[in-house]
Formats: sequence, C-alpha cells, structure tokens
Amino acid sequence: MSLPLAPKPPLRRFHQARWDEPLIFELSAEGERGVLVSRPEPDVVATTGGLDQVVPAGLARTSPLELPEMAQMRVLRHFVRLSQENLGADFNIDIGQGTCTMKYSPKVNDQLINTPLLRDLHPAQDPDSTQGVLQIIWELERMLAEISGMSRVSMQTSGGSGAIWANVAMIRAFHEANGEDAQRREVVTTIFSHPSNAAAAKTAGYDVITLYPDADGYPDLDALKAAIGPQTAALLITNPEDTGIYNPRIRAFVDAVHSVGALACYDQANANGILGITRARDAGFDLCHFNLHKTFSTPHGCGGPGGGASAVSEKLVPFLPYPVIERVDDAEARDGVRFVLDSDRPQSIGKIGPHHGTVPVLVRAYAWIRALGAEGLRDVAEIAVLNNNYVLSKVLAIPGASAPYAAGKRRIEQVRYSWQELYEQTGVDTFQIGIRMADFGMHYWSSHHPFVVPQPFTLEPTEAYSQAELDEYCDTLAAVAQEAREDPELVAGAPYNTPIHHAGHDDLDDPARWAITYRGYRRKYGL
Amino acid sequence: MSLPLAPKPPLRRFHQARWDEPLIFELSAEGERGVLVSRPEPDVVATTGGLDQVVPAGLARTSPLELPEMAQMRVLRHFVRLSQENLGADFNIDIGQGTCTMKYSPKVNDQLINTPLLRDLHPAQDPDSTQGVLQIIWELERMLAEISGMSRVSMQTSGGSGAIWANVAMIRAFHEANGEDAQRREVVTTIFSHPSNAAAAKTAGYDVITLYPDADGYPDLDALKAAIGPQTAALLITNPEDTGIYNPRIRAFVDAVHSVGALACYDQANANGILGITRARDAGFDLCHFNLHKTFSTPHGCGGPGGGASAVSEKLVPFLPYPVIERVDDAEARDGVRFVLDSDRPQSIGKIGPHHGTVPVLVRAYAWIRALGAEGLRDVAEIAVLNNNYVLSKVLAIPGASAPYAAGKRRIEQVRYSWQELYEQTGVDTFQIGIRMADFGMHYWSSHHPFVVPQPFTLEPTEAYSQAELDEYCDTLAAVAQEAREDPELVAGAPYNTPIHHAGHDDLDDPARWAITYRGYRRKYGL
Amino acid sequence: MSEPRVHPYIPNTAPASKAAMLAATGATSVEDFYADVPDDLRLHRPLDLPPALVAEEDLRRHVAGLLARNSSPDDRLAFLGGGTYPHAVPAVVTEVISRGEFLTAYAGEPYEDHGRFQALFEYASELGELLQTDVVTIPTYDGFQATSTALAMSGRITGRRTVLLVSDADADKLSRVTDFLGAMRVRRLATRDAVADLDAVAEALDDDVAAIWVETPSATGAVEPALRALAELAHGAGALLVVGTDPVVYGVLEPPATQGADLTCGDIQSLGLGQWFGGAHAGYLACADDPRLVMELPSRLFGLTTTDVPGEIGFGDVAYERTSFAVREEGKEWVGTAAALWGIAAGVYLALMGPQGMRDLGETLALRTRYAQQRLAAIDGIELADDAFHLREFVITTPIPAAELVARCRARGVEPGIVRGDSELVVCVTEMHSRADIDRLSTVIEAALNQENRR
Amino acid sequence: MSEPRVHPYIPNTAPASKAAMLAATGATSVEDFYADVPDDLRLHRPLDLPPALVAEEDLRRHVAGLLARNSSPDDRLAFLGGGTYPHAVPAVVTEVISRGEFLTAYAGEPYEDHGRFQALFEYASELGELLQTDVVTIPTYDGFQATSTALAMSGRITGRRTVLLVSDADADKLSRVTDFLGAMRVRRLATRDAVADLDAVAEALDDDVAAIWVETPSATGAVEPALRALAELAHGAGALLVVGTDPVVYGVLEPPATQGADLTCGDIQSLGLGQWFGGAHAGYLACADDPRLVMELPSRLFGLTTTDVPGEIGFGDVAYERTSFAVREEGKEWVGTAAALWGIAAGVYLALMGPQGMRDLGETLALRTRYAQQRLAAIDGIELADDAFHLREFVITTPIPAAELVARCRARGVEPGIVRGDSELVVCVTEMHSRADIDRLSTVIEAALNQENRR
Ligand SMILES: Cc1ncc(COP(=O)(O)O)c(C=O)c1O
Ligand SMILES: Cc1ncc(COP(=O)(O)O)c(C=O)c1O
Repeated sequence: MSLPLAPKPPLRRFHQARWDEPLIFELSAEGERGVLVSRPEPDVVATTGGLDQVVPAGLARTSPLELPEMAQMRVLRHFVRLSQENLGADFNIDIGQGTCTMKYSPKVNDQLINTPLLRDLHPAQDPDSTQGVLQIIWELERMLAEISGMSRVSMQTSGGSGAIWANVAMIRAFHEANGEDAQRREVVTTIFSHPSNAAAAKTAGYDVITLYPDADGYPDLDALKAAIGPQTAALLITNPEDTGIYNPRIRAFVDAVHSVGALACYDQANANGILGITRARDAGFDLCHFNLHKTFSTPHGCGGPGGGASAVSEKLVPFLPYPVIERVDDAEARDGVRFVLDSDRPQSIGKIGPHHGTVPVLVRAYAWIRALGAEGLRDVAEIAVLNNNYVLSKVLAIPGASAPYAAGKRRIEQVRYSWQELYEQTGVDTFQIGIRMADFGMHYWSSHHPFVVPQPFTLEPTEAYSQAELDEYCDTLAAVAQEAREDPELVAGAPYNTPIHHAGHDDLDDPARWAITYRGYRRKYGL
Repeated sequence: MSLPLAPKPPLRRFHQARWDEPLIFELSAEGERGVLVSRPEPDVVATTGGLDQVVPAGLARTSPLELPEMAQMRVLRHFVRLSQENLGADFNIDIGQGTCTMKYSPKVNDQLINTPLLRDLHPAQDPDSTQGVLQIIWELERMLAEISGMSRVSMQTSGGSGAIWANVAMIRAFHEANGEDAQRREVVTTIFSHPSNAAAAKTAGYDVITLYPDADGYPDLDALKAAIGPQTAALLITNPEDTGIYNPRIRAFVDAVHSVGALACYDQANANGILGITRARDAGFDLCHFNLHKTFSTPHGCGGPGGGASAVSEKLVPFLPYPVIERVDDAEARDGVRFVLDSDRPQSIGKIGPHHGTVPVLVRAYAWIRALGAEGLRDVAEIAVLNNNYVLSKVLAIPGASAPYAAGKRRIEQVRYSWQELYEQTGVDTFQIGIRMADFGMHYWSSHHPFVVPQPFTLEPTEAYSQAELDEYCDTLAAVAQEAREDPELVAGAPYNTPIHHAGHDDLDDPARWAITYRGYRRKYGL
Repeated sequence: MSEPRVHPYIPNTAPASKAAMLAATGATSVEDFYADVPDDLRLHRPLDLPPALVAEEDLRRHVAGLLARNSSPDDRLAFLGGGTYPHAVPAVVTEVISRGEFLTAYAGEPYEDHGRFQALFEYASELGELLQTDVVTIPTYDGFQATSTALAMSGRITGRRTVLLVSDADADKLSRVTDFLGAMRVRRLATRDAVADLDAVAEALDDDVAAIWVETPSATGAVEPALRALAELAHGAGALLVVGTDPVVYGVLEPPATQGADLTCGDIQSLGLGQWFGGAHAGYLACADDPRLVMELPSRLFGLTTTDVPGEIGFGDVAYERTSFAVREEGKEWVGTAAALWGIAAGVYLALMGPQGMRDLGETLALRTRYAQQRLAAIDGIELADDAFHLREFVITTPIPAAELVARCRARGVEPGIVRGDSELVVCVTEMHSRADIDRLSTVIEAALNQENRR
Repeated sequence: MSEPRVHPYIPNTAPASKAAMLAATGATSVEDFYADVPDDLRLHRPLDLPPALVAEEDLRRHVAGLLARNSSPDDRLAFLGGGTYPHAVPAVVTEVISRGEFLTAYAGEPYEDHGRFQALFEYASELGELLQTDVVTIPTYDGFQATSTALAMSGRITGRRTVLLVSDADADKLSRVTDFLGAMRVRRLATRDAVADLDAVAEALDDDVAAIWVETPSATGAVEPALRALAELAHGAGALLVVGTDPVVYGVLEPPATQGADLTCGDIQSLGLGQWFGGAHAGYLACADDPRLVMELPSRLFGLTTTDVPGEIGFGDVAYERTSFAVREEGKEWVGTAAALWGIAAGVYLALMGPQGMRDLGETLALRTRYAQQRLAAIDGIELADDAFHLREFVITTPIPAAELVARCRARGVEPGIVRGDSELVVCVTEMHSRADIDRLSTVIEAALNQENRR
C-alpha cells in the first residue's frame, strides 16, 4: 500500500492499554526501598536513648508488616500502568456518565493550585499568612450565593452527599430550635432524586416518603400534598430530575411544603443547564446544594475528593457549620480588608468537615467561574442544553431507543433513555450495551436504582464536547444497537478491548467468598 | 470461574493503547478556540490606531493560515491519547534501547524544577536575583569535574552530540592557537564510536579516519599508530564501546596520540558503568563529554532536550564557550560568595548555545547526583555492571543469541549481541524480533549503522531495573526467539498489539512520494 | 466586542456548530429549550459576578496574585498539627494522582476503569497490612466522618445508644460526631495523665453502652497504652471497642485490631496527602472480615473476582446491596463521591514506604518527638503537661498566656504550636522537623519568654 | 550506619537480589566485572562529592532552598527579550509534555512510539502552515544551531563561502554561526534605519556569496520590509535567501517563504516553551519540498506512510540516508538528541492557539509594542533609536548611561530592558505586559531619570 491514506472507518478502532499487572504485593522484592525518610540525627538517638527506650514496653509492634518492598521506579511503573487502564474524562467523550456532569476540568486550574503557597499551608497558622486563600474561599462563597440566590454558602464537605447531609442537619437544627423536632419526623423526596437525599434523611433519623413520577415524568403534586403535614420536616427535591424534564410547577411544590411549616431543599448537584437562567432561592427554596465537582468543573478524582456547597437562605444562616469566613474592614490590612474566621456561632450544627472543605477543589471552582464570568456561565447552560437536545434527537433516531415521559418535550441538561424496545427485540440489555461501548473507548452508565425507566441509560453531554464528538458517541451507540440486532452474542461477549475481560460477580456477595483486601484473600483461600 | 485467582502466564498479555486518532488538522471545527490570549486594551487600540495602522502596508499576512481550530479539551484529548501511544521509560523495562541509558528520572527532580523561581527567570535579569540557579550550575560543574577528573566543564549544549561538537570546536581552536590548524586536518575515531564523533569532526572540516575492532573487539592499537602523525588533530574514542568491553590499553591509545601532538577526547556519553571507578583525566584524556540525559538520569524527552557536558583539562580551559560561571568572594553576599558570569574570554570558541544550556535538565542532574553522593554513584556503576552481566548470562542461554568478541569476558554496562545464528536458522532478522518485542510492551534496539556485528541488538540494563524485571525482559526475548523457530510467520507479521500495524516504508525515501508536513502531503497528493 | 464570544471550554459556542446543531434539533433559539421554565422563575438579568478572565494568562495572573497574599511556607517554621500534619509527600504520589486518567475519572465500570479498582483495592490491602485487618473501606470523606460512622455502627450493631469517649478527642471532631449521632449520646470521661482512666471506664459501663471510643494518639498526641484492657471491658459489657487512630504510627506500634479493637477508623491525611490548608483529608474504616460488621459499613468495598481469562484480576463492589446506591434509604447511611483519589495517593505512599519506610518513619517520629519534649521541658518555665507516651504531638504548659507566646514566636518566624486552653500549647513534630529545627523552636520559645522577663 | 545501603533508585542494591544475581553470573564480587580496568586507572578513593541527601525530603529541602535564592518573578516586572521571550505557556502544553509517556521516552520504533511520531509530524505540519513551507524539520538544538545549519547548507548547495548578513543579529548568535561555519566567512553589512540597506547589499553581492542572511524581527525587533527585493537580489546572484525569524509573528505578518526565502530558520522558544533562565530553546529549519534542499538537512524528518490496515496512519524517517545515523561522516553534519519535547510543546501550543489565536497574539504584540514605543518616546530624554516597524522589541536611547538607568529601575522593581552599547536599551513587550505594566515601566523610567536630574 502507498499514500494517500485511506479514510478512517466510521467506528473508532480502539483498544485500551492492557498491562495485566499483578497485584502490588506480588511485586515485592526483599529489601528494596521506594523512598527514604529523614532519620533521627545521631544526637537525637543518643539524647532520647533510641526507639526501645522511647516506646513503652508492650506497645511496640510485634505483628508482621507485610507491605510490598519495591524500588521507586517499580512503584511508579505499577501505578502509571494502572492509570492507563483507567478512562478519565480527559480521554473519552464522557457524556455516558449521565448525572455526573463530566465536563472539562481546565488544566490551568490544576496548575494554579499546585503551589507551596497553597499546598503547604496549615489551617492553624497565623491568619495573616493565609489571607489569599481565605479571600478566594470568601469570594467563591459570594459567587455561589449569587448563582443560587441564597444568603450564605458552606463548602466544608468534600462531596455532594455530604452537602445534602449538611442541609439535612441544618433542617433538623432549625426544627429543633423551633421546638418542633419531635413532631417533624418525615422527609419527602422523589424516586428520581439522587439516593443520597433519601439516605441522608434516614441517617438523620427521619422517615422517608418517596414520590413517584406522574405520566409526564414530574413528581406528582397531589401526591405531595397528600403526603405532607405537620409531621413533615422538609422536601428534598431536584429539578430537573435525571429525566432532564424541567418541572414548571416547582414553585407550587415549594409553596405546599412551606404551607405546612416544612422546609424546601433543592438538590442542585448538577445545576449545569440552568446557570444564570433560574435560581433556587427565586423559586422559594430554603436550602440547596451544589457539587463543585460537577457543575463547577473540578475533577472527579475517581470518586472524590469533590466539593459540596450547602447554600441557605437567611433564616438558616445561624445553623451553618462553623467557622464562617467574614470580610471585615481593617485600615491596616492590604486593600483595607481582612478575612477572619467566625467560630462563635451558638446555633451552628458544628463541624461537617475538618476545616474549610477541599481547598484545592475550592480554588479550582473559583478559577473556573472567574474564567467564565456571568456571560460564560450562561453559555455553559445554554450550550449544555443545546448539546443535550442535539443528542436527544440523534438517540431517538436509533431504532430501539426511547426517551420515556413527556414525549416531544425539550429536556434540560440530560435525558434518561430506555432500551426497552431493543431489549425486547434482541434480549440484549442495557448493561451489555454499556460494556460494549467500552470497547470503543466510551463510558456509559445505566442509572440509579431502582430502574423506574426500564433498561435505562443516561446521557449528559454538558457543554464540554464538540459537535463532532457528540456525533461520534451517538454513531457508536447506534452501531452497537445495530450489533445487538445482528449479532447479540458479539455484544454479550464484550468487552474485548479493555484491560480485562468479562468478570464474574459470584465472589462479591457471599461472605464466605468475598475478598476485600489481599490479606483477607490469602487468609480466606489459604494462600 | 471463581476465586482463587489462577497464576499469570509467563508472558505478559500486553496491549498498548490504540486510539486511531486522525491527524490533528482533521479535528478542526470552524470557529473553535483552544486558548485565548490577553488582548490590547481599548486605549491601546485607540492610541496606536489599531493593527492596520501599526503594520506597514505590504507586510500584513495575506496567505491563509490553516492551523486547526479546536476547543481546549479536544486539543488536550488528542495529545494525551497520543501520549498513551508512546512507550516512555516510566512504563516499560527499558533496557532494550542499548547505548541510550534509559534509567530512572526521579519524579522529585521534575517537581523541583517546576517552580516559578526557575521557570520564569530571564537570563538577562539582575544576577542578584538569580544566585540560586547560578550556584546550582556552578556546583554541578564542580561535581562533573570531580567525576571526570577534568578542570572545567561547559554545559551549554542540549545534547551529547552538541557536546562532542563543542569538544571538536575546542580542539580546532587549540590547534589554531598553536598555529597548527592548517597542518592537523585529520581526526581518528573508531567504528564502534557513536556516529556523531565522526560526523561532528567532518562538520568541523576534518578528514575522518575510522579504526575497526580487532579480534577481541578492541580498536586496533597498531592501526591507530599507523594512522596518526603530525596531520592528526585528535582521537575521538570511547571506552567501553557499545560492545561493553573495557579496553585495558586505553592509556596506550592516549599516549600514542599525545606523542604526535594531537589531543585525546573521550566520549563518555554513557559513563554509567564506571562512575567512581575510573576517570577520563586519569587515563590522560584532554577532553571528554557526558550526556546528562543518560548517565545523569535526566529524561530523554522523546529525543531531547537533554544536556551535554563538555569537560576539559587545564590546557583547554581558555577555549571553553563563554560565559563561564565563577564563584567570587563578596563579603556583602549571602554566605560571603557571589556567582558571576565571566564572558571576557578572548580565546573562547564563542557561544555553543544561547545561555547556560538546558537549565531544567541541569537542575535535575544536580539533584540526582546530590541524592546519591559518592557512594551512591559508585553503587550506580556497580549495579549497572552487575545487571549487565546478569543479563549477559541469561541472553547467552537463549539458543541463537551470541555476544561477539571477547568470549567469556565480563562486560561493563552494555553488550552488543547478535542474532546471526537465529537468523541463519529461521530467516527472522533482528528488526523483526525487535518489532515483536513491542507486542509485549518492551523496547528493543538493534544498533547504530553500519552493522559490524551481524543481526545486532544492544541491551543496556543500567542500575534502574530490578532482578524480576530483567528476568521478564530476558524471558520475553527467549520466548520470541522460540516463536521465530516455531512460527516465523507470526514474528514476521508483528506488531499486533501496538497502536498501528506494520507500516510501509516506500513513501519515505522517494522525493516524489514523501510527505513531510500535512500541507506537503495535501499538495503532493492533490487533496 | 463584535467578535463572537467563543469560549475555549465550550466548543459549541463556535457559531457554525451552534447554528448547525440548533437546526438539527429543530429549535430556533436556545430559548426554546427553556420553554418549561416559568417566566417568574427566570432570572431576567445577568448574574452579578466579577468580569470574566478568559485569557488564560489573565486568569493565571489574577489567581496567582491572590495566592501570593499567602506568605511563603519557607518564611515560617511551623510545629502545627491538630489533625493536619506536615508529613512528606513523595513525588511519585503526586505524579500518580496528577495523571489525567485518575484525576478526571469518576465512576466507570470495572472494565474500562480497571486501574482505579485495582489501585483502590491495593490501597485497602496495604492499609489492612498496617492495621492488621482483613477489611478496609474505600475512603470516606475524612476522619470525622469515619469515626462518626464507626460509632453509629456500634449503635446499630448493639442496639444501644451511649458512646463512652475515654480519650482527649479533638473538639471539632467531637462536634461532628455528636451532631452525626443524633439520637445517640457521647459521654466523655475525664482522662488520667492524658490517657483512659480505666477505673472510670469500668464504672461508666452499663448496658446502654454501644462502644468505648478511644482516640490514639489522642488530640494531644498521647498514645493509649491500655487498649487490651479497654477491649476486655467493652466486650465484657457487650459493647464494641472503636479506636480512632492515625495509621502513620503503626510502623512501630502494635495496631488496635490485634489488641481487641472491633473497629479501627480515622484519617489518612498523614499518608502522603499533604496539608492544603486542611483541605486534604480522607477517612477509613477497618475491621475483621465479619459479616456482622461488614454489612453495616456504608462505604464502597472493592473485592477480587476472576474473569473469563485465567490469571486476569477482576474487581467489583462487595455487598453492593448494603449501600444507598442500591437501596436508597434502606441502605446503611449513604455513599457518594468521597475521597478516592486520596486513597490512591495513600496506596502509592504505602507502596513507596514499604515496611522499612514505615518503621523508619515511626522511629523518626518517636525520637524527634521525645527529643523536642526534652528540649522544651528544659526551658525555664515550660513544662510537659503529662507523663504519657506521646507520638508526634505533646502538650507544654506555658508561664505566660499561650496565645501571647504564639504571637511572640510568630514575630520570630516560628509557629510553636496550637493553643489549648489558656496556658497550654500542643506542639507537633514530624520527620519534616530536623534536629536543627527543633533546636530553633527551643531557642525561639526561650527568647520569647525572656522578652517577657525583660519587660 | 549498619543498615545496608539500599537506594530507592537502584533496586538491586537490595542485598538479597544482589547476592542472587552475583551468584547467577558466577562472579564472587562486583570487582570481577572490573577486572579489565588497569589498577593504575582505578580511582582508589571515593569521589569527593558533597554528602548524599537520600531522604527525598532532605533533597527537596536542599534544592528548593537553593532555588529560593532566586528572587520571585512576582517581585519584578521585566521587559527583557534578547532571544528568550516572556510569552504565555498554556497549561495544556505543560500537561502534555509532563506526561511520562512523552517525557521519559526516547527513540523507539514508529510502532510502540507512534505517539511521538504523530505529535512531531503534527508540530512540523503546523509550523509549515504558519511559515507556508512544505518541509519543516524535527527540532534541532536551538535557533543558533538552526541558523548555523541553514547557512552551512547554503554553502554546500552553492559551493560558495560567503554569507552576507544584512540585519542586526544577536551577538551571541553571530558568534555561534561564525565558529560553526569554520571555513566560510560572514560579512556583516551595516543596516540603514535598523533594516537591510539594499544598495549596500546589491553592491556586496558577488559570486562567492552563498546566502543573504536576514534576521527579522532583528535583534532590535525591527521587521525587515524588503524580503522580496532581497530574494530577487540573492537569486539574481545565484545565492540563497536565508531568513532567521521567530514564527510567533506570523499570525499577522506574511511569512518569508512566500516572499522568496529559500530557507526559513530560527527558534521556537516563543511557542509555549517558557523562559527557564534561557534554558528552553529549540531550532527549526523550513523550506520548500525541493530535494536539493531537503537532502541537505541534517535533522530528522518524519513522513507519512500507510500501514497494513487501511486508514491507519503510519510514520517513518524520511530520507534517513542523509543522516549521520545512517552514514556517519558521510551524512549531512550530524544528528542526535536535540529538542523533540519542545517540538511537541510547540505543536500543542499552535493547536491551542489556532489561526485566530495567532492572529490575536500578533495583534496584541504589535499594538502593545507600538504603545510602549509611544509611551517611552514621550519621556523627556528618551528617544526611539530608529523609525523601523518593530514587533515585540525596540530600542530607546537613554540620556544617562543605559547601565545606570537599568540599575535605577531595578531598584524600583523593574527590569526596563537589555543594555545595548552605552546608551541604548532594547525593550521587550509581549502579551504578558498589560497596558498598566507598560505605564508602570514608563513611570519608573521617568522617575529614574528624574532622580539623576535632582542630583
Ligand atoms: C442530583 C445529584 N444529587 C446528589 C449527588 C451526590 O453527589 P456526590 O456523588 O458528590 O455525593 C449526585 C451525584 O451523582 C447527583 O447527581
Ligand atoms: C556513546 C555515545 N556518544 C554520543 C551520543 C550522542 O548523544 P546525543 O544523542 O545526546 O546527541 C550517544 C547517544 O546515543 C552515545 O551513546
């Protein structure tokens, strides 16, 4: 063959890196060292008498310590090989992890945080020496307050569920302060809300009442009205839900809840599609939360650390976790202002996290908002929604795919689709489609349990992908659906091009067989 | 299947990432932007009158500018995907790029250089504000002088060949200063020396005389004596050569050269096996050079920037590139010393590179030496040599492989092997073996041209790999040799597990067909 | 600006694609998509935010400028702990967690995200070696959360509602735990010489006690010497022993699990996460492979499986039905995005350190701590607050108000410790403090005290 | 120390492996391997080096401590160019070249090192678009080397020995070129108003002239306006036109190749490489796809090929037989490790910038340069040294010795430029200098001059 190059075929000929690395313990070589630590100086040994003198009898370790022994480069090699066996958002058209808002985390933000001026700060050091980071956190709080319409925002948690928990804890404290805690024992949520809403409420001791969607996919307003009363502590709801359908009667939900003296709390983990369009407080909500690692672009880190932001209206401010950062005038300080910590908050629910939250995440979120400004955030929303509706039109053109509820309606930033028809026709289910997508280098996620939508899959294009990439994703999905029709065995046998092949599940749910650590494994199987 | 896990097979089941990315130009989407630059402020536009006013008529660009138009994340994605299609030393047991000294480049060194205190320094700024980096370069020079036994070292070049060139230029300047330039028109080197020795000498205008090895693999001393005379400018030689055989008569070579008034220059690009064991100056050499990106561990960067260090004895000091860094006493300076630049060097050959060489490389080399100290450097040498002889014993056990010359002798840090016997038996050549090794995730390099050793391959284990990794490499080599016997077609059809399949070569040497840029390609093929 | 507003982070702000895509959806404007948002909920003005810094260098200059208002750590020598410890972060740790494959991944399947499953299984396994437990969770948010959960588990398992805190716990942590436990109550027993007062514990135990809660090293760095006795007391009373502890010390100390602890929990910040102004924490829970305990853990657990190809190593979620992901409020507490990347970091850290590294580190901590105690106790007016064995942190009593002493030391470029009460200072010493640093601390404190005397 | 000396960088310092491997080789000690090194060449003492800093944190503290002796760039506002320019480095550039796959790779085959072949082919292609040439080399060391080679090529191609330098070239570069060319000679013609004096050029051309050498923007930032005329002169005399230039300006300027330049060459430091104390340079050579030129290039050239699978893109070395790798001294000059990673960086940079980014950048450079010229020329006593069109750099004449002016500005935190001669300063302005920065420069220079007047 000779130039010119032939055109590329429609589907990407992908293969993920496959290193077939052993478990790290099997790489151990007696006596190798990975990194050396600073050792006590000879005088220190002499003055103290050495380890035997210092550690009291009976406390010294006698158990074996079977960590791997490896030279530095081998440790590095092991983990960078594993990294290549992982599909980060930098690498794939990551619209298939719907509800997760896999958008671009700008590299400049990663670089900005990577300075000793942030990395090596201690939270207890002289606040005069940490004014920069305090100012950033303070400004971020102001910006999130403006975006939500709320009064104040706490960013002490490192995940969205943590922020939900903080909100629930504040709801509990609010009713306690009003002497209604004993009476208000129920929290209402919806089946399309993230499970952490129900779970956090339950953890706080509430009974959970779950609303189901009506024929249009909205939670049922009448059902809500029937469910609430003086026993209700709060409604935990999101809008749009994972279906992507905006509930236009949301204010009526809030009003109904308020009418029984309960609070309304808005899960805005993913506010991507409505930034600058509509705000939680303007719909009457008392609390809401954001996931900084979703809407505000901070990296997901294989599952954290992210950043949770709990935003509250004026009446819940007293209950915020302490400390809050305040800006005070100070003629002697730079620019005449100083940022101080206020921990003297008697009604506070206390601490949620150790200090000010995931600081490297907060600074990234700050930088992301600053790079966009008001117009840019609005662009984020509009393009996310455009992308979503574009993908919707393409997916609906795939035989066997559908978007249940509210047929013909536009969606906001994501859609929960269904392969029910394809499944009925071919026997290939949504999990199998998903695994086959991995053979083309793409993520794909079904949905949270329970599967209200049958054979679900959820796509959330965000603003971060170009038209060509959205096309590639949809074309691949269509091709896999076509494979399911023509060669269901092929799809069922997937994956072929990933680091490992089809894995068994039998060993994961049986206490007699599961192996949660290497030592547990060896013990259980007598190795 | 169920736990426990089966053991892994002897050969790694490897597949490299394959993304099948188009050329970047094909990813262009009209109007997308990758990064925005700071724009002239409105007043600046007003005051200057704008671009049309500022750029004189006739100079403004009228040619099209067909760079790709891509959003930031897509640019990132393209290049990180390409990165996964590249096999860095961090990832593989990189002993197969013999002569290249693929050792560990410590990550801490990469991090140390990544500070604005180095990255954002300008060479012309007040030297008071750059004392730290000047001190590091000065100290590095002192350490390299100690390691080589030479008086001074210039690190202005970013490659070993550049350092060879600098040495040749100093040799030329030396003879010029002695009025012997017109007479000394020949440089002697050996066929196992790196081609840049011959090529740099030729570029400097010298005629090149090449010595061949004797039966033991050493360059022939008698041939040297016959070749040199008053016409000789210098001997450019290395020891051990790529064979890894140490030439014990090296001093006689140097003496012979000196006896005719010529200079002796030692190519120590790879001094890995003899650090702290023996030094260039102690064998009488007048000049030598190191590759910081080999012996001193700085990363190879896909082929640079590296660092070349040219070390000279006292009599060549006047000819060093300017400026040199001097440490002077200064009661007012920190620690009482100041580092200053001396550019007033009338006999200097001038500049070799723009300033002080590849600064990020110099700092890394400095840190590497400091992490090891004298004992550590000695360990580097000893373990590199142990590793090499260990591999030698394993390779010699593979049917069809041999290590020509000096049978039974120990080698220093590398060995040039031969598959001649395997080739004769199977028809599979060294290139084919090499490509097949890539299917197991390993590099493999034949050798420099010309192939004095038939069907050559060159392994250089350095000190950086553990016994288990050396075993894996050798076992894979043995398995591939076995494949060559059992299924030569299989080997000939390789690669299978790399980003692309077997490539044609026909389009690369024919001017009517080659395509060196995308625009050249489109023009040539009418696209 | 007349140029279209095309943003590098938003490809389809490019007019051509935007128009083509709108056309493909049949919409005439983006407004069509928002048809369902009632007008009275629309924000009819731009958000009130500072102007955009779209040019990357403008952004960089602005943010770096703000960060430059923090003063450089080189300018101060700090002996600050209190839950966030200045330990070395090996470069390889940072390299691995900076890889885009890990940094920007989230929740893919075990196939295409094999790497994070293996890395996190290895993290859990390494921590299990250190702690001598067969079960370790994928990280939760932080030590506060881990401890809260461990204690809540003790309530769920025993059906009881009292937690006996027998150590000096960090006040913030206690605040978190107390709020979390809600209907359960935490009863604090006074310590004796900075560790558990066994007599008081024995006396306080009753049949509502779900757990004895030990913190070791405690908030003052005191190491609890009587874990075995506490375990016996707890078990004798039908309660669990829950030990909050920093794994970093177990290169030299015998871990709680082998002394009878039912649940070990805490923070892994010390294992290569860095300080980050207190913004780099992750929690762990560890226990024996006992379904009674395992099924109460809310966090994800990764387990080994086989694949269709012999010798390949597969992974998956263990007992997923425990979790709120599977069964919403019927699950144990909740699970969500937590701190996986920090778990990977700690896994790399422990692999680099190896057994000898952890032993060396423990020794360095123990000896330098003792050395600092000796040096400071030799200063006129300074005394050690107790006689317990301390690791990494200890308390000195100060002859002047502790806050005043801190202020004076700060003026000399040293952060001598964290104020505790009026006249106590918690001093933290790690492997990052050389002997010379400790000597400097001692000199500076001495000078600061003499300043007083000279007044 | 009694512990064995096991180094993290040297796995087989571990006693067990070392012993096993020695045994496998049949050696009794490592000394056996050095049997061939004569005793009188052996170094019978340890190298005299500073003590090892094996603990990573000790090393880090030491090196960071040395670097901290450099003062922070935040503390000074610099207008320094002279071959190393303060341009923005987009974060994505740094991310890509920090990837271990690229950073630590070297010279693998096009199969397993497909990535670097494609990235470097794309770099060359992008530069070709900017410069309007069909051939661009894989990077050589730096602009000094590239220019040296281009001029040497002109000698080889024409068989002549004189180079006519018609611009104001950087003195260091000229030193390098002169030494490199050896037997050829460089004849410098005086410039007129900072650009080529066409009459002088016409007069100087003779049949020993191999090339007219233009530098544009020159060492003073002057843009050569008469490339077409120079090309005609050169070609009329059988010589080549060699243009040394910075690609960064071709977003707004017409490139040399379309005006008759035979060889375009220079440095790509401006394209996202950063400053690094002058330690980040790479050179390029660009020309038409003319075998007469191509076969004289010493550097590697990567070309496209097909593979056995349609649509796959293969790469390989073009005309490898040119190179010293293939034919040693019979090759063209030499080739070796050069600056590939910087080429990848520049390729990423150009992809990020795109056509509009390069146009915007060019506009910003042009306008801010002009603005700075206007501001400084308005200062009493300061004048522009010439009337040429300048981009990014220009020369002012100073009423006091330039070195003195620099010293006074430094005292005010500003580096106003590079001294040239006694009373000239080369001032550099890029996109990194805001209007406010330029205004500050102007204010500081004014203050510095007034200081004199007040004396
Ligand atoms: C709507 C919604 N709420 C809450 C969460 C929980 O956030 P986190 O995963 O950060 O705990 C998510 C995350 O998937 C979500 O999509
Ligand atoms: C012995 C020897 N000399 C010189 C060189 C040339 O060094 P560089 O590639 O840095 O130009 C090499 C590199 O392979 C070498 O091995």
